[in-house]
Amino acid sequence: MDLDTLLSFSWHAMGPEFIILGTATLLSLLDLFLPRSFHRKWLGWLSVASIVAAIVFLLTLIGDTPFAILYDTFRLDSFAIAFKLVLLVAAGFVLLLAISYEPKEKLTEFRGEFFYLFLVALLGAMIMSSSGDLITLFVGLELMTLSSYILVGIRKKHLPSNESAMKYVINGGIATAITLFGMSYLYGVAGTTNLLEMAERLQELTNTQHLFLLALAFLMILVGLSFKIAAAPFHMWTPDVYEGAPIPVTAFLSIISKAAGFILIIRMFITVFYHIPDVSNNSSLLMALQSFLAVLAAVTMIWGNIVALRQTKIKRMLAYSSVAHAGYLLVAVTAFSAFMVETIWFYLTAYLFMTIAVFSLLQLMNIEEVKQLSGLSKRAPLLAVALALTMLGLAGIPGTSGFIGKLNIFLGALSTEPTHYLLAAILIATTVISYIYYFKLIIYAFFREANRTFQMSGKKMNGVIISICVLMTVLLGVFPQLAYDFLHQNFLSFYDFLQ
Amino acid sequence: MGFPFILTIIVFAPLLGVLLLTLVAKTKEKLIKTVAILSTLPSLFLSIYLIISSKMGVELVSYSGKLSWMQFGNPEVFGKLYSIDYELGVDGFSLILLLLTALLSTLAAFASFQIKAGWKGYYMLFLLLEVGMLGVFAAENLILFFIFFEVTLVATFFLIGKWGLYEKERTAFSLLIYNGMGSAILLVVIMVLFAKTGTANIDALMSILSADDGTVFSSKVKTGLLIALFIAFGIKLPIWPFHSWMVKVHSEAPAAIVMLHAGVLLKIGAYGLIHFGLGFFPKQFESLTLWLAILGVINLLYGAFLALSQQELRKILAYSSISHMGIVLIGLAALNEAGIQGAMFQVVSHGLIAALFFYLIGIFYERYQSTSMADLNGLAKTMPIASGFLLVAGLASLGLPGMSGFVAEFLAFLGLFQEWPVIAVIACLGIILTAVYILRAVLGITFGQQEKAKMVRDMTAFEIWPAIILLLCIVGIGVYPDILSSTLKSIIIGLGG
Amino acid sequence: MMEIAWIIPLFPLFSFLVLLIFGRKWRRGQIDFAVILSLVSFICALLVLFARFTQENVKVEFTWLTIGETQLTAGFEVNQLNALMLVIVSLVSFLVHMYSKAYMEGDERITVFFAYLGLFTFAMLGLVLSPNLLQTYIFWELVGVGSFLLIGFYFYKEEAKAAAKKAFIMTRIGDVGLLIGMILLFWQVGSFEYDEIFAVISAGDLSETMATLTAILIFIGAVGKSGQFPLHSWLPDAMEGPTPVSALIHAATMVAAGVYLVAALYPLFAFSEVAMLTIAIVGGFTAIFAATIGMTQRDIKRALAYSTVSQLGYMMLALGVGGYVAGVFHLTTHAFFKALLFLAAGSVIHAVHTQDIEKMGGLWKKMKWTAPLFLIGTMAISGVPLLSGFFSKEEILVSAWVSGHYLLFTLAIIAAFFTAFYMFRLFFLVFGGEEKKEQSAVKESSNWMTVPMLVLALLAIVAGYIQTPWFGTFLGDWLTTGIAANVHGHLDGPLWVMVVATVVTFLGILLAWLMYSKKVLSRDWFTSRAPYTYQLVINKYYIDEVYQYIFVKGSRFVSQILHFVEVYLIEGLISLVTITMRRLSIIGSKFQNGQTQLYGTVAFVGLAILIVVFALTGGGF
Amino acid sequence: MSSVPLSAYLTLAIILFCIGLYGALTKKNTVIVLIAIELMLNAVNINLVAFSKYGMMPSIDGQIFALFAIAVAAAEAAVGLAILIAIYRNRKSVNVDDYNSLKN
Repeated sequence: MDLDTLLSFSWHAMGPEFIILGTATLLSLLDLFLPRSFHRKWLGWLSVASIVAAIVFLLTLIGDTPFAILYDTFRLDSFAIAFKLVLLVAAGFVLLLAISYEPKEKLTEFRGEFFYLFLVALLGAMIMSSSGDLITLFVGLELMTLSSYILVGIRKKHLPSNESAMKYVINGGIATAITLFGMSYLYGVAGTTNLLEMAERLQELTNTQHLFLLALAFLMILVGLSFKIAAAPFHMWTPDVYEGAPIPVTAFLSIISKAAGFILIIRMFITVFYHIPDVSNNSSLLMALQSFLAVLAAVTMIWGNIVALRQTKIKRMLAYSSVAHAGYLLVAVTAFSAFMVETIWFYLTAYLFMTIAVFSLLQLMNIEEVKQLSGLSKRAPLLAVALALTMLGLAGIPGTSGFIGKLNIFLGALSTEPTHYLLAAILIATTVISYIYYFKLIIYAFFREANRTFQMSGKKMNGVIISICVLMTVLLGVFPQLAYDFLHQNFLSFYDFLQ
Repeated sequence: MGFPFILTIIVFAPLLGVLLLTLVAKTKEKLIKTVAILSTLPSLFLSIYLIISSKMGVELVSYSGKLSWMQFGNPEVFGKLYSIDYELGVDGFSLILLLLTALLSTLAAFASFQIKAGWKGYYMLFLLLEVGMLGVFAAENLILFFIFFEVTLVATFFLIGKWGLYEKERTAFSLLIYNGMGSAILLVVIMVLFAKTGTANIDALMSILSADDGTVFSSKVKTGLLIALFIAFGIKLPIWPFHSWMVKVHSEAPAAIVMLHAGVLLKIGAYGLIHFGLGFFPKQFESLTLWLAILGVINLLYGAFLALSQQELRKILAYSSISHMGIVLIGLAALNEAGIQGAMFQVVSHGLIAALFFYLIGIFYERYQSTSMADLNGLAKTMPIASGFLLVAGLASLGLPGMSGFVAEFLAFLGLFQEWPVIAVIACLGIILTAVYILRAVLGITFGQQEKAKMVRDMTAFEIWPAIILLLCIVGIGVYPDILSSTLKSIIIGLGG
Repeated sequence: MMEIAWIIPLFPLFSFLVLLIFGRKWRRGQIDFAVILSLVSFICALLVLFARFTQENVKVEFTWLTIGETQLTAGFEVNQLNALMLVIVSLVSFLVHMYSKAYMEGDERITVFFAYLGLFTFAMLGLVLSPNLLQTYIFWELVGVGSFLLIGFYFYKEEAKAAAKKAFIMTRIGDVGLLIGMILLFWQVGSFEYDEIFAVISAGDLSETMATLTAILIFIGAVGKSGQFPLHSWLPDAMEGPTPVSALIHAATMVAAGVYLVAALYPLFAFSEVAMLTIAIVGGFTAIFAATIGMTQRDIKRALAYSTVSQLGYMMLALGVGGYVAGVFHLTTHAFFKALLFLAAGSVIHAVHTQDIEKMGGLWKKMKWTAPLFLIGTMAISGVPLLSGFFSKEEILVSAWVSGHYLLFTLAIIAAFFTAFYMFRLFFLVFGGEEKKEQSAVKESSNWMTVPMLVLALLAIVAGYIQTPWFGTFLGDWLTTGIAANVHGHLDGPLWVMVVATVVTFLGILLAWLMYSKKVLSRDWFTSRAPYTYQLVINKYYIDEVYQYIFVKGSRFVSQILHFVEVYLIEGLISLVTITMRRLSIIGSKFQNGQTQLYGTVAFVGLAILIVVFALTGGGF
Repeated sequence: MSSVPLSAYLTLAIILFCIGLYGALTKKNTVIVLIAIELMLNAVNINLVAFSKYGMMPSIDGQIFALFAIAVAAAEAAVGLAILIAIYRNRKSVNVDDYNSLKN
């Protein structure tokens, strides 16, 4: 490989990644050399700027025909762009949260670390959404995971933070091993790590034993990624880690990390497993194994929603809620409808705004228990309304983007053949169960009298974030076509990553 | 088919009020109330205008229209597009319900004067509730219908949870979960129809499903969907045994909200049963009429018997509502012109009567802080006018001829006797029981010696007129029912009565 | 005139509305207003009656309700029967209005009283004018409401409340029968119109069973309204209302509506022998049954009420045995003399402020007008010759005899004996005998009260002469023209029937005289001999108690059971669901014990299950 | 040269993997748990290398993959140990069972 080859790559495809990477490097250096007196918040603003730059760069890439660089290990297709957009927007909001984050256990000394580690994690997620090779996939995944271990434990003098980091490491390690194990089988059968090539080779596969191995690989990869997306029964780490992690990190885990997991799942499933024939050779391996996915989705929805009922701490409740949402998304994956990718994209977008809003609210109010919400509507009516709207969104009540997202998933599950009636029924039934805990927050905020005064660690920033997110939640709920039009106009050939 | 201009204004006019209210300071009670009441008026006047113009011979279809709203799926890639449009439209039945809703909303806004605190939030939610209710009846699209349906649910949840009486939280929760379940089932049905036929437009679905000979849905699936619809709307109506949430709501919610709840919200269940259940699956509906008739009789008698043993006026009326919804069911079970028309009449009539009752309850509650029979004994002495209205409401409720309740009951029974005479005879027991429990309640409150000689002021001139308007409607329909039946005629024939 | 007969009920309706809405503000003159309106109404009715003598029936209708393609109509009809009824109703109503002006004077709710009277009169006139069953039913119920309101006029009295409720509910039971019968008939005939129903019957398109069924169901309605056994017990209780009300509603008009209904639908009933027999038996039984109770009552109004029940039984009996004219005739005469009796009784009550006949006595001298008028009424109802009751009763007895129901005939004779006995018992106890101390200040009532009584007394004497075996059978001939059933204007019975009836009447009077005036016979002559029978009778055969036990307790019991179902079964099922959810939630939370390795193990188990299932099923391959 | 079949390598890898998993789920000492996870990752490396050499379609990719995996595993161990030190400072224990302050 000489310089010519290197230069011949159209590097601009990786532009956003380079921006993030560069900023992360720069930040680490700055953090090292800048005097202690320099407020590290400015580093946060710098990283926000880099994200904005990356978004802008990414937007300029829209419309190009999909192409790959670095020998097909890095692909830039509309799928990648669309999801990277979600990741970047989410990351921007999370960073804003982080900038205004002022926990009781001072974070000042590690704040610089936080920002560049965060950027690196983001980089990992972005690489995942663009990678065309098992190795890059894996490296991206691990880049994100390893950084998030540290992020979770960043309050290093705070025991819950340490503990949750430790738990995350152990569970995450196991998950990594399982995923990798699955990948190794996949590689073993295909003999290549490139996804497209793999798909091509496996299409002609007829050996039943190999198919068996592939199915095993499928299951193991699914399980490994289920840790990431927090699908039951592989979600158990979620509540503990969410509780122990600082709020911005929790937001990161519940949005970016989850989204990245789904991106990986979709990419691998559609490119590889969808093209592997099953034994009878008239359907694909993915379809043959659909029932496993369905079971996973069902268990996730039921477990997440039911256990959420008993939670008294908001963060733990939200952890289970995020488990439940993973279940809903898995329904979309299971159904594998004609518009699955759009559905998931929309859902993730909707979910992003709602989750950011709720974490921002938590950070603003500086509370942990549900009970502490009492009297919110008297004390801060606007916040209460924002909370209510967010909860309605998460519960999937019409008028919010959560409803449209669920509607879409639902439609997907019912419009395919065979129709997933049972799964759809579970989806809707558990949604009703989820009303109980989402509305519990509303009840406390609106109907209960205050027994204690709040200590708002209020920042204007949070207010801005909340307003934007709530506005988006409602806007996407009332005019969902805004998002869909954007999607259809810019990513018309959404499935171009197969080419 | 342009943009449904008038209907959009009717449905969303109250939303304007919500926006205006956000600008008003929350301490300005008078202003808030004025704004709220004023913003209920456009819908009322416009729906009256629609009724009049339809009587003048303007086709109702000309008011409907649509606007592209959202699309799922990508036609250029997959050739399949699920599009959900913003479609509004009315037929005779929904127009009447639209008017009923608008009327009751205005009156309930008046009745809401008794709300003691938090007017701003209250009226904002109230108007939102009105938007939801109006939207439900104007929606020409199942998904739109569902969205408005849920809006009413959320708004009621807040209104009850915040401004309800003793057990408001539990009640709000119970409302939420029951109705959540109902709407979940409804959503399943809607989405199955949508996913399999590719349209959510009500008229389009009707023609697709009526032309369907088993290619889109097998008849088993249709029956299943219909049963699901029964459950979904049965929770709302409510059909026994899904009624317990509604008893709670009747006894815990603020009176003005119960006016709307009993007057309009429960009727959505009936509207759905008639419009969707019967409209989409007429054949399957026919095969289930026996069960419907039995359920109707159970509702009728169960509600009546339980109303007989209650001590609290609100609870009596709650069970009375259950009983009266039984009439809707038996009317539908008859599945002939008389029966369906009876069900429709009952929907309107009970809406008016229940609203009148709860309007009065609000007045009693404001003065006595109680609605139990023991506390209100001998009201005729202290509040003769209010007692008079209560008596009239009671008589209307027990189906006295000359009032709307009779026409409804009569038609429903007339229909039922043709189809299921034996069941009808059993159901007739309900007529007697209704008289028994209504008289027990009304006489228990108005007659007798006032033991707690608490002198209170009678209804003021200001308070009287909503009751008079309601009474006029009740008597108007009762004396000359053709006023309604001529509007309903076409739709009943359309439903293949 | 007949074309605008619809205006007759509107006067009282107008009176009702005006008094209700403006009555509170209106200090004076509102009563006169009501009285005048009722007079106008009466005059119109009279004109209509005269017009009917010369003209044909009139029927006017408009669409009331559209059911699909069927149109139900409303309107009015004038024929012989209802022209007659119009006059009776509006006349009695007018007289009662007049009477009440004095009787109710001083009551602060007098305006409301007159408003209710207006409502009732409106409904009753509307009922009479109805051309079809549906409209009849509508006014039928409205009449019930008027009655209900007036019975409960003294709303603060617990008895009035109970009586009003009872009256409404018991008549409603009958009404349901009527409703069912009416609807069944509708599905057979396709119309509610009287003339169409009759047309179908005469065409023979109605099956005998169906006719019987519907006729009996409709008759149940009549039973309820006319206080026939077994739905009679509300009528005596209804005496809790003001006395003029008793005169108007519970003697002359509303209770006669049942009889009127049967008469109006006579062709239907006549079509079914079973139905006719049922009517006759119920009527006959009620006549004697109520008469026995009437002999024991101490309350003057209750005694009269049982007498009313008994007389209504008589009318039913007449109709049942085919005496269409006899029934209607007795209805007419009874309206006059019973209204007279009630008004006179009211006059007495007004004067002595009690209703207990044991506390009255010797009023003959005190009440110079009332006493003779009461006597006229008593003689009329007892069937003393030459008074109206004599002729109408005789007509009934003849009908019964001619029809061949000898048992019923015997019952009727015995009932006549009882009637004479208890009516004169009343008379002697109230007006005869010694003056009671506490009644020293008794005064005759004012002219507003005596004049109506006078008019009624006059009618009670002369009304009989429109249908007599001697002076012509004008009423019968007129009534029966154009009736779609086999009825006779007059039946010629054997002369001895009249003789027997007269003898029996005088025997009854004699017995009463001996017991209560002469006191030759001890008053407990009978009671001491048959104490159990006496107990049974004085307690009204325990009918109320039986009803209380079966229906009131029964429904309360069902209600309790359902309450149990509601609380334990339905709520229980709900809690079962919530508890299950909570349990599941707890179990789920148990796993979350903070031990990372447990989390890993759960995940491993999950993976293992997936793989095992995959291996076992062959992975769905 | 080699007569050791592919399946032997795969079996070895599975066994190692299972041992690692067992250790990670049962050992009380956090250091050992981390080592067990390393073991699982290394089991994968055996797989990868074996496939790369004796697979159905041998290629060099597997070995490259293995190198990446080794690097990631090392990083993971480093991060794990760093966090362990942090938690040890606060909790004074390396016993996994003691890390249970976060629970329902």
